[in-house]
Amino acid sequence: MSSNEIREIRGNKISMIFQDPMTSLNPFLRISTQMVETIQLHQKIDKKAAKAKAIEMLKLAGIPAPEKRIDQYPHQFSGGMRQRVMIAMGLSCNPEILIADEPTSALDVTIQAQILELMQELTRKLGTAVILITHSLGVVAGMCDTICVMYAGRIVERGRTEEIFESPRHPYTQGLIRSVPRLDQETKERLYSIPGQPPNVIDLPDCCPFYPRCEKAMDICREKYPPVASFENNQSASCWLYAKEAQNV
Amino acid sequence: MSRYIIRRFLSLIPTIFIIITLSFFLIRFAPGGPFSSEKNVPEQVLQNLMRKYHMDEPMWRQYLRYMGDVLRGDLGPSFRYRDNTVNELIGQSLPNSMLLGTIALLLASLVGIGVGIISALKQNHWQDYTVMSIAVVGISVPLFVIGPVLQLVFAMKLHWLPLSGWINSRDGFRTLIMPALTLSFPYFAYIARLSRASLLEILRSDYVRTARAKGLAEPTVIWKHVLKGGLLPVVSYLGPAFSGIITGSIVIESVFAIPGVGRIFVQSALNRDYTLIMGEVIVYSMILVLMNFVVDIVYGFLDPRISYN
Amino acid sequence: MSRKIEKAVNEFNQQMKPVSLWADAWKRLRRNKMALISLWVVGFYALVAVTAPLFSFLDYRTQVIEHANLPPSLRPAGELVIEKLEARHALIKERVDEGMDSLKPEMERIEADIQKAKDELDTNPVNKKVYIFGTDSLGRDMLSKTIYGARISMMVGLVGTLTAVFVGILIGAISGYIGGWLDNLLMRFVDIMYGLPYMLIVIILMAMFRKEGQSSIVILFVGIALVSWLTIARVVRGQIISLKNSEFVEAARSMGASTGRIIFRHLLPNTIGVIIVFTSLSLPSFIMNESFLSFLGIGVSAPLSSWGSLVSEGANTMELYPWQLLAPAIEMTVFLFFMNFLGDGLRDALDPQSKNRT
Amino acid sequence: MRKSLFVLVAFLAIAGSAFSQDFVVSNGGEPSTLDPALMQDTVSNTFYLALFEGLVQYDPRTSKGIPAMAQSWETSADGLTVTFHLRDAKWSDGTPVTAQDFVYGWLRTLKPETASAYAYMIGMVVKGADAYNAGKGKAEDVGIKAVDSKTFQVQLLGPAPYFVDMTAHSAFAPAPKWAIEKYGDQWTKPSNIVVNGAYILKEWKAQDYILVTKNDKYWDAKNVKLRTIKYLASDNLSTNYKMFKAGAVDWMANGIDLNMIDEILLRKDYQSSAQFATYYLNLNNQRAPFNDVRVRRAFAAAIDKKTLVEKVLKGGQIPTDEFSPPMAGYTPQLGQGYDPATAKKLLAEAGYPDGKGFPTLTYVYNTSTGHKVIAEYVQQQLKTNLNVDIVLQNMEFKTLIELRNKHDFTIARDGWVGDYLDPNTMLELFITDSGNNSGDHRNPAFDKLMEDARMAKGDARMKMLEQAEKILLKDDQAIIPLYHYVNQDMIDTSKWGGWFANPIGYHPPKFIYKK
Amino acid sequence: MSDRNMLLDVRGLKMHFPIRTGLFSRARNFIYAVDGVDFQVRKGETLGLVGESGCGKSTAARAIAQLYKPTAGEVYLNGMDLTKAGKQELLAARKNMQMVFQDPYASLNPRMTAGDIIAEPIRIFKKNGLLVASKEEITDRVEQLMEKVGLSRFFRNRYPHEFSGGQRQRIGIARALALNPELILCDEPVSALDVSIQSQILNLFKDLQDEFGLTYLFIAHDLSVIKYISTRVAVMYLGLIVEVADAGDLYKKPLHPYTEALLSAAPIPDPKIEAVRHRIILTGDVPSPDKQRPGCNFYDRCPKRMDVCKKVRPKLKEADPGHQVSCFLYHKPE
Repeated sequence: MSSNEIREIRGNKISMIFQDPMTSLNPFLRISTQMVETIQLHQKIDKKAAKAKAIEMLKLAGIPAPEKRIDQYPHQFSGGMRQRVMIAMGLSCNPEILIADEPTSALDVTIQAQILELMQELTRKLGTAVILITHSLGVVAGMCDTICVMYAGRIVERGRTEEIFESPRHPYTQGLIRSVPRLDQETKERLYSIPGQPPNVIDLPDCCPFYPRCEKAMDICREKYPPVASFENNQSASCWLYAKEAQNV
Repeated sequence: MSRYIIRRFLSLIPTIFIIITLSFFLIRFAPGGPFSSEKNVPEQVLQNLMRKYHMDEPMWRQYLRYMGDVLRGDLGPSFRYRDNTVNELIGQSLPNSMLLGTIALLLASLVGIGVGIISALKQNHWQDYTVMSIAVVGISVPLFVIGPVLQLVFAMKLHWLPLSGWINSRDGFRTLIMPALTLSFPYFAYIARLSRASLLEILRSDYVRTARAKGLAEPTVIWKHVLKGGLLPVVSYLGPAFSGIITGSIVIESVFAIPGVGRIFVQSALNRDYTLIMGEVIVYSMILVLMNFVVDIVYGFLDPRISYN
Repeated sequence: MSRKIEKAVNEFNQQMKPVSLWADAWKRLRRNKMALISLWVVGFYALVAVTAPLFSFLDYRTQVIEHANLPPSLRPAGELVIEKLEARHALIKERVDEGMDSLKPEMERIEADIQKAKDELDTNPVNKKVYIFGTDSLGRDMLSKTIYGARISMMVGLVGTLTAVFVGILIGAISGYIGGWLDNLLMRFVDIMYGLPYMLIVIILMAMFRKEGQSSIVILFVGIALVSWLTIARVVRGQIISLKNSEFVEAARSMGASTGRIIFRHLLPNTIGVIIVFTSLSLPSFIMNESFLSFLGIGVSAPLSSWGSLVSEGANTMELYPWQLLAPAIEMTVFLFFMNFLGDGLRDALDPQSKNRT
Repeated sequence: MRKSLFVLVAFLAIAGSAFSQDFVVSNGGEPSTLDPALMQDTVSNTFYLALFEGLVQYDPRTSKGIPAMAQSWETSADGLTVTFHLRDAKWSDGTPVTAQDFVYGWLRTLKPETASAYAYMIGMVVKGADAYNAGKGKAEDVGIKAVDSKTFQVQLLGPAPYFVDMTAHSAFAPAPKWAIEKYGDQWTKPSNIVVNGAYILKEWKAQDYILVTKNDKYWDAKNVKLRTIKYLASDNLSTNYKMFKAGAVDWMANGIDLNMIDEILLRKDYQSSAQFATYYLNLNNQRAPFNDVRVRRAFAAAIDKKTLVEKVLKGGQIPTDEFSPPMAGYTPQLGQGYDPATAKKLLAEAGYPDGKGFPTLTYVYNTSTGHKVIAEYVQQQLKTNLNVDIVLQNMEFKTLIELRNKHDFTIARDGWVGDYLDPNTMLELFITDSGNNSGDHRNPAFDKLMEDARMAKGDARMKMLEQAEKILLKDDQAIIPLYHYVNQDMIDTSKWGGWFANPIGYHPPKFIYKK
Repeated sequence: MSDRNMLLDVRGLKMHFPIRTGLFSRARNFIYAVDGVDFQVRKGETLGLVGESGCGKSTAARAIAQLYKPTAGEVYLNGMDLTKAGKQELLAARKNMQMVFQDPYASLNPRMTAGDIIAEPIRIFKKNGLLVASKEEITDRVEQLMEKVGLSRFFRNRYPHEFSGGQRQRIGIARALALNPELILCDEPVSALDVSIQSQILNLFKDLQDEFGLTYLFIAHDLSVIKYISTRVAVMYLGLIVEVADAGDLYKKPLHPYTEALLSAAPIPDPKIEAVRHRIILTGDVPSPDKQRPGCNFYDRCPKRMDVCKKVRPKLKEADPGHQVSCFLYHKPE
């Protein structure tokens, strides 16, 4: 694809919202300017119509008095409000896919709850698919249908949310789920923790990058990257523990 | 907002006052006086001169007299140019320097910013290296070399431009081209570097990433999203640059025979023309603080995050 | 457990060997080709400047009047003199033939000079001299003059930089860190110093040091030093203000670190990048400043000269004897050019975060 | 048709420019004043020559006084009274020029409140003038009077033979009382000024140019050829020279670009003439080691002035061992000439064989390429011929003046331009405690001779002055003269007539015309 | 309350920051970051301080550490009022009170080696004559501390940028331990870390507490972290403490509507629970603390607000034994 074609897709079929709403909006431009330019870019409508559409989107995103607030600058909005603006902007062209890169990790718990609910509601209404990138297992559990677990640049496990949480296959996924303190349970004496540090992704050898931290590491893990093993419930994992399942494919 | 402006403006007054006071006494400590020359005048003549210009009075009285005059807007008679008052001398030469300085600074800003943008977009490409090399040369080659070289090439050899003179001559505004070019060169170099650095920073910012993710065309990204924030440091540099370019054009004024304020400044200091020096000091420091003040205000308009409440 | 952690770290997290900041910086500097070339060039300049007095052939003061205004050449001076005189003679003869009788005595004098030069071509050892950068109007070697000029200018640059670094940083740091009325006072002072015309200050300075025989180089340094620190003080102040509320400073304060310790151990080392860039930017102005001071009469004493004064003198004669401008100007520009790239390289090298940047 | 018209227009344009009597002067700076009573610099003086006229005018060839406002004059037998007879001349506003205008003008120059620097010129020669100027006498007691409206009489202090020539100077100008009283300080502005010279002031653009046009009311207007003169204020000699080469300037009146001397020497339009002025080194006579005449003489003997002038300065200056230039009836007395062997011997006699033990002296000069080159040359000469090291120190001009006035130096460069063509204006410098005696030369015999010469006349007076110079140079070697200055001008004399090289360097524009 | 076990006693702590608008203007507006806070920390316990950003919890910690001069109130450490302590006394007191900061990237001086960073408190105390230690002793101590927090002593000469976030936080902890303090003020020490690293650091805190009998004032916005690490929990909202209780009590039976909302908003990493959970979604943002309200600070967002709440500010009072709350749902206004 040429860069023009890519630009055509960007914002139109795919749009993206970022982690830090404080820095992702241009501080020097009014919200209206930033939204109108996005809408006009992909829809052939005039400025006035674009602005009306922007106001409508802001309203949908739960911003009070959007007619007034649209002419303000980003710094006049709180963090949560800015993320609402980002979502409104991201959805303003009815994209097919919305990529949300850690959309709530810079926000407080109560605001996070608001934003997550808003995203869920809006995307359902508009029929937008969401790729939610997050480190928070709690958010994943509440928001997602399918999960991909990444480690050192590769997907190590994927599957339906319930199944991943129910029966994680990859040792990393298992460790991850166990090492989160739980609000809903009395925590045992000690929290489980995966030892060691995530590796530096530069110049990784072609082996399983998790093996130095893995409790179940075997000799073969040092030598080759494991193949993808698929399970009957559409779950799959890349781990030498499931070498047998992998061969079946 | 207006209250902020007024308060900020009032706070400039003590600074200017101290500058005037310090200059007044400093210049009188310099060796030699306004009336010493290769041929010493006889004692009685010196006495007459001193009396005429109130220099026979005690220093503090001279100071009070001078400050009183300044408050009334009278900068006194020039010691050296005896037919003229300082008000006249500065009033005639300052507009010329302002005109030249403004054109040079505009030129420097436009070209400097343009070049800075190219350089930032092509970071570490040959365009970047070329531009930055020119900028280094611009900073390190003195004006008294650039000016005469331009004269040699464009006036003496090619006969494209007038050698020297001012806009009231036959050549009119064509006389401005070479001096403005020369004067703008170091400022161009500095602005190019400054805008390159700040644009590079903005180009890496999250909101530019957002703009690109929205699918905006690259020129729109640059024009709409990068420039406004990226040029703020240039704006804050323009204040001191403007005051510097007006009074710092001594060399240019001399080389191109321009009746500006810079030339009389050096002459007045060397001649110990106390009142004229003081007049220049006042004008210079006023322009300096005023320009900084203006830049502050403009900055506030450009950057919506700053509020003056 | 800890052994396991260590193992995990060792397997993937790069080097084990302790690397100091400076060693690290050096490593990164070496990877920056432009900065490395610059380092060599600047080093070469410094070496030549420092060792110049050891070489007796570098003689900047001996005048050989007959050798005045010789162009750069690898040939012995004697031959060039004869050529120069003959060319001059031809010009004058032309004029005399046109009827300019006033030039006759001059023509005769030149004829005698040509004869003398020819006679002495092989007998007078001075005619064997080679001036690769040419000579000035008193027949002095431009190469030696520019090298000695480099010594002065580099010293000026050094003094300017040192005061900028010491005074500017100190004032800026104190002003920025302590803040309040002290900050106000110091910054007002800086404003006033900016507002006062430099020339005025310099003239006053001369009044203070005008005693005959007073080494004018000291005044020169004071003159340069007086204003060199102003901008850097402002810049450092800005940096300190933005850094002083950072967590590592709070951490130091929570441990009871004194103000001095916080400024010198924590804040200043983190402003190095800005300081370096600023210094490399202001270096040309220090060097050019010197030529302005020479103009006012407090530069170096003749026959010593600086790049600045050589360039400004050379600019006067560039139509007739361009090498008198080009030799110092090119030498100086090349130095500043590489100094600038070295500064950029150093800043990048000393910035730990720059690792991931392009 | 159209073509021929074009040719005609072109022809007229060329012809017009060829016959146009417009003259552009690069004057080297901005005049400090146009008020004759206040003028003290050469730049301002140029305008005196154009706008005003005194009793006499400078002869363009000799600089001697020739009749101007005064048609004739006679001196009484004792030489103390001079009576001028004025011609019928008018001010530019039509008012006749009267003897009263001279009385008013001279008294105005002398008046303490005017604070004129050159008031002392009148004070030197006219009875009662000095006292009035010093605020100790009354205006009525000044020895000048208007006998009638066309007769002006002056009482002198002594029989000063140079007095009439002196009155060409701006200090002796007449002044239009009515205009000055009306406009006060503003009377020299183009709209207010009233003049009696060949030109009137048209435009004054500070730091840029001054334009003067022919004065039709001038008494000799029919002989004034130039229609307009434009004086450019640019002080950049390099730019001015480029302008001259490009044909944009007709006369460089205030010096040449010395850096271009090698090229300039070859030009036909370069004019140089000996000036009544000397460049010299001031030695501090009262300070060791120059309190020993042998050291002073050794230094004088160690400097090769001929080579300095011919190989370094090249501008046609005249190397010299005398101070006052020669003139009719006056033979200057020479000091020690260049002689390295003698120099060494003298220094050894003074206790410094081969420069051993000689202190490191400082030579001060003011910032300028020319002074610097001379200083460097002298430094090298002393090193070569005496094995003596000196240190050079340059300074800003006013600082140098201050040091010289306070005798706070060892060697200082100096120069003196005579105010009038007489050895007196040169030699009187070195009278004990005289205001310009920077080297602090003290010799009662010298003082006595100078005092006696004031009252003497003719040949006897000249002999006294010669005797004085002998003491100054041959006996005392109080200073080291290097060369006599030359006036250096750029003007194409094949194109412009009425311009002559002359010793004072004043060129009244009234005589200049296009050939 | 002169409990011998009382290590830290904070009484009526207020921290108001003036908003300055210009050179000559006197401050007229304030940020009421902390507006009258009382709590106690007993020896050996961990008091969790939880709340959303801007609620003043970090400011409170800094005011306790005397990084800011409190506007009002007293801070007693081992019975000594730090707000009135002299310079030298304060320095000596710091030995028993160290801090660990939130951002492992910003809290370590990038130009100092890990060894120097850890040794710094020792060196400062040595310089002020409060401690005698030879060079070798300091080196030994640094290495010992590094091993204690799970860092190889070979890393002593490395610079912070060569460490990962978790390792940096270990350096920060080692530094806090250097003087063997009794109390460590932990300001969001794990909120910038990845899940897998966070659990390591939390465990480290626990291990160190067991080994040295440390007391923590542990600040976090993550309720599950607080739950795991704390013995008692205090909830802050807009510069005030709204609820204090033992950890178990608080999580089982939150009293204050804010605490309730907070707990219900926190996501739980279990899709089955998440699917059936009922969330209390608070409307609006956390207001800015730039004005003092006459009534309850939570009034604007409270789902259970009453008229009285607007006018009268509730006091922090015991509702159940050991469970204090400031809400009129549980006690009548006086």
